[in-house]
Amino acid sequence: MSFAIKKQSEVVVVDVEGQLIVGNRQELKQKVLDELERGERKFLIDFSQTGYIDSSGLGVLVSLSKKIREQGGELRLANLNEDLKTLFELTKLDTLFQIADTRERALETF
Amino acid sequence: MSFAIKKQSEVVVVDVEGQLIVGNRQELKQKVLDELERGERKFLIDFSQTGYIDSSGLGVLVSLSKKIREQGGELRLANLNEDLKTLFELTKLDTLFQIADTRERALETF
Amino acid sequence: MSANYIDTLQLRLTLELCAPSDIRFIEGIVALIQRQCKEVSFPSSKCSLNIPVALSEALANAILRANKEDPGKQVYVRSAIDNDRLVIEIRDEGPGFDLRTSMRDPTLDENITREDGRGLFLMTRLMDRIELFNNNGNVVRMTLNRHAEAE
Amino acid sequence: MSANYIDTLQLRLTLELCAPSDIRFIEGIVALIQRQCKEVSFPSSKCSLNIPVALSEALANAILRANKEDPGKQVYVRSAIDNDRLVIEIRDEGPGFDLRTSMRDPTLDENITREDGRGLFLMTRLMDRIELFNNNGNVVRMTLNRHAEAE
Ligand SMILES: Nc1ncnc2c1ncn2[C@@H]1O[C@H](COP(=O)(O)OP(=O)(O)O)[C@@H](O)[C@H]1O
Ligand SMILES: Nc1ncnc2c1ncn2[C@@H]1O[C@H](COP(=O)(O)OP(=O)(O)O)[C@@H](O)[C@H]1O
Repeated sequence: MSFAIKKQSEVVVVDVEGQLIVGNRQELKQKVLDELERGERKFLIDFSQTGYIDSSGLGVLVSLSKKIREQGGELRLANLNEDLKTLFELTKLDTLFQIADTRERALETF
Repeated sequence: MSFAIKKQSEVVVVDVEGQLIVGNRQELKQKVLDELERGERKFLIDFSQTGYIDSSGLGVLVSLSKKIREQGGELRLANLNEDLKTLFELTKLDTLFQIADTRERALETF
Repeated sequence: MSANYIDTLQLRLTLELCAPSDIRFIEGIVALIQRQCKEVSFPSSKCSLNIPVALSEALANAILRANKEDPGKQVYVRSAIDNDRLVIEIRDEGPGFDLRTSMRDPTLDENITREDGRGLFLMTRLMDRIELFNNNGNVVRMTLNRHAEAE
Repeated sequence: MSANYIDTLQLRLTLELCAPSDIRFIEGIVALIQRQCKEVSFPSSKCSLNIPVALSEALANAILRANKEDPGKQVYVRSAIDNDRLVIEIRDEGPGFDLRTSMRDPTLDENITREDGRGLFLMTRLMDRIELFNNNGNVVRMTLNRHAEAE
């Protein structure tokens, strides 16, 4: 598992490759917070290469979203597969996040 | 598993793809005996794509070799991997068969 | 082999292991049990969502909440999979807990922006049954039926 | 996961199944148990030679010699694999047999050109131990140690 970060027209795009779970969520959190500190404000996390996400992974997304909003920024999610959609619906987190079907759609509307 | 047969300069070459075991040995036996009946006399069985061989598979090779010899023909084997070499050594069948390292070597010396 | 083939064979796979109290083992243990479930052709979304998430939660709680990452304490896992269901038992060396009082509803407005507290909720939603036992430590047993959610 | 990882987890995998007396099932059952052995990182040539050949022989004998392909009779397989060894038990519904009197040496000049009679010989050569039991039918137990052949 790993987190690939790149910048695409003003937006920091993070690809979650593999699982987002208790064992690696700190790494994602730190990477995003570093970018936030550097002045970045628009964030997109892309789950097209993600396996499963556990409650700790969901928790990190919730807390990142809050921190980014506090700095006047925005966090969006893209490319949730059917399983991940179910997970977000079960926890009602689909109501908390801006979720786009594709990376392009998410980038367009920032 | 399947048995691919083709003719290469006077020699009937059989590729054993997958396992040669009690469940499919009759198919190999029949295919080779059909060629023998059609007048073919030189046979090469290539094991480069073979998994494992059980005692029924070994038995079929022994009986084919006998039948072919009775008709004045010859059966050779090629491309045994380390596992198959061990199997032939354990059963001393390496002393009964003409075994070549490669298909080319086997074809050369027919 | 097809699912039908597996039915004919009445296949039953059991896995037992004992892991140190270290969250780095969770991903590998989950992957092992996922492969066992695929071996008996468990429905694919159960293999890719329900099982890994619920198991990951139970392991994280055993390691972090019960054993408090104490290197002297272990987590014991036993899974049994057959044509009808998956049963996983996770035993930790903690004091045990009560499901009703420990679980809150993370979908309520007052909880939705909290970082923690979604583990037991997800376990109960993703599995057909959760049971707790005390047996020289604390055992969480999770059951997932292969077919409908009805018992 | 590396072999070392598996050692740490003290992994133990058990498989149980019941197959009809039909030789077409042999290849699939062998493949299943091979995958279980690879899961605990059993040495590769044991996974590709010793286990499939010995198991294939035992299954063929159970189906052909003991159950005589009677569709009313079953073959029961149980394998247990851990860091130290593989133990496979094959139970058929036949009368049982005696290893000493049933096995001949197929490497002798008088036997080497025979088509049959290499099954029990291969089982004893490829496994570390073969035991027979009578238990409501006939049970053949084969043990293969992960490391040296010494017991
Ligand atoms: N195996 C366990 N042993 C002891 N307490 C547990 C165990 N599993 C869960 N708990 C208790 O239940 C609470 C809620 O767990 P959970 O819903 O997974 O959320 P979180 O772990 O994020 O707090 C935990 O904080 C803990 O107090
Ligand atoms: N499970 C079994 N039940 C009854 N008899 C068996 C069983 N396994 C082996 N035998 C006896 O042992 C003999 C030798 O077996 P084997 O060495 O495998 O050679 P083959 O099966 O080719 O005859 C068989 O012919 C059979 O009489």
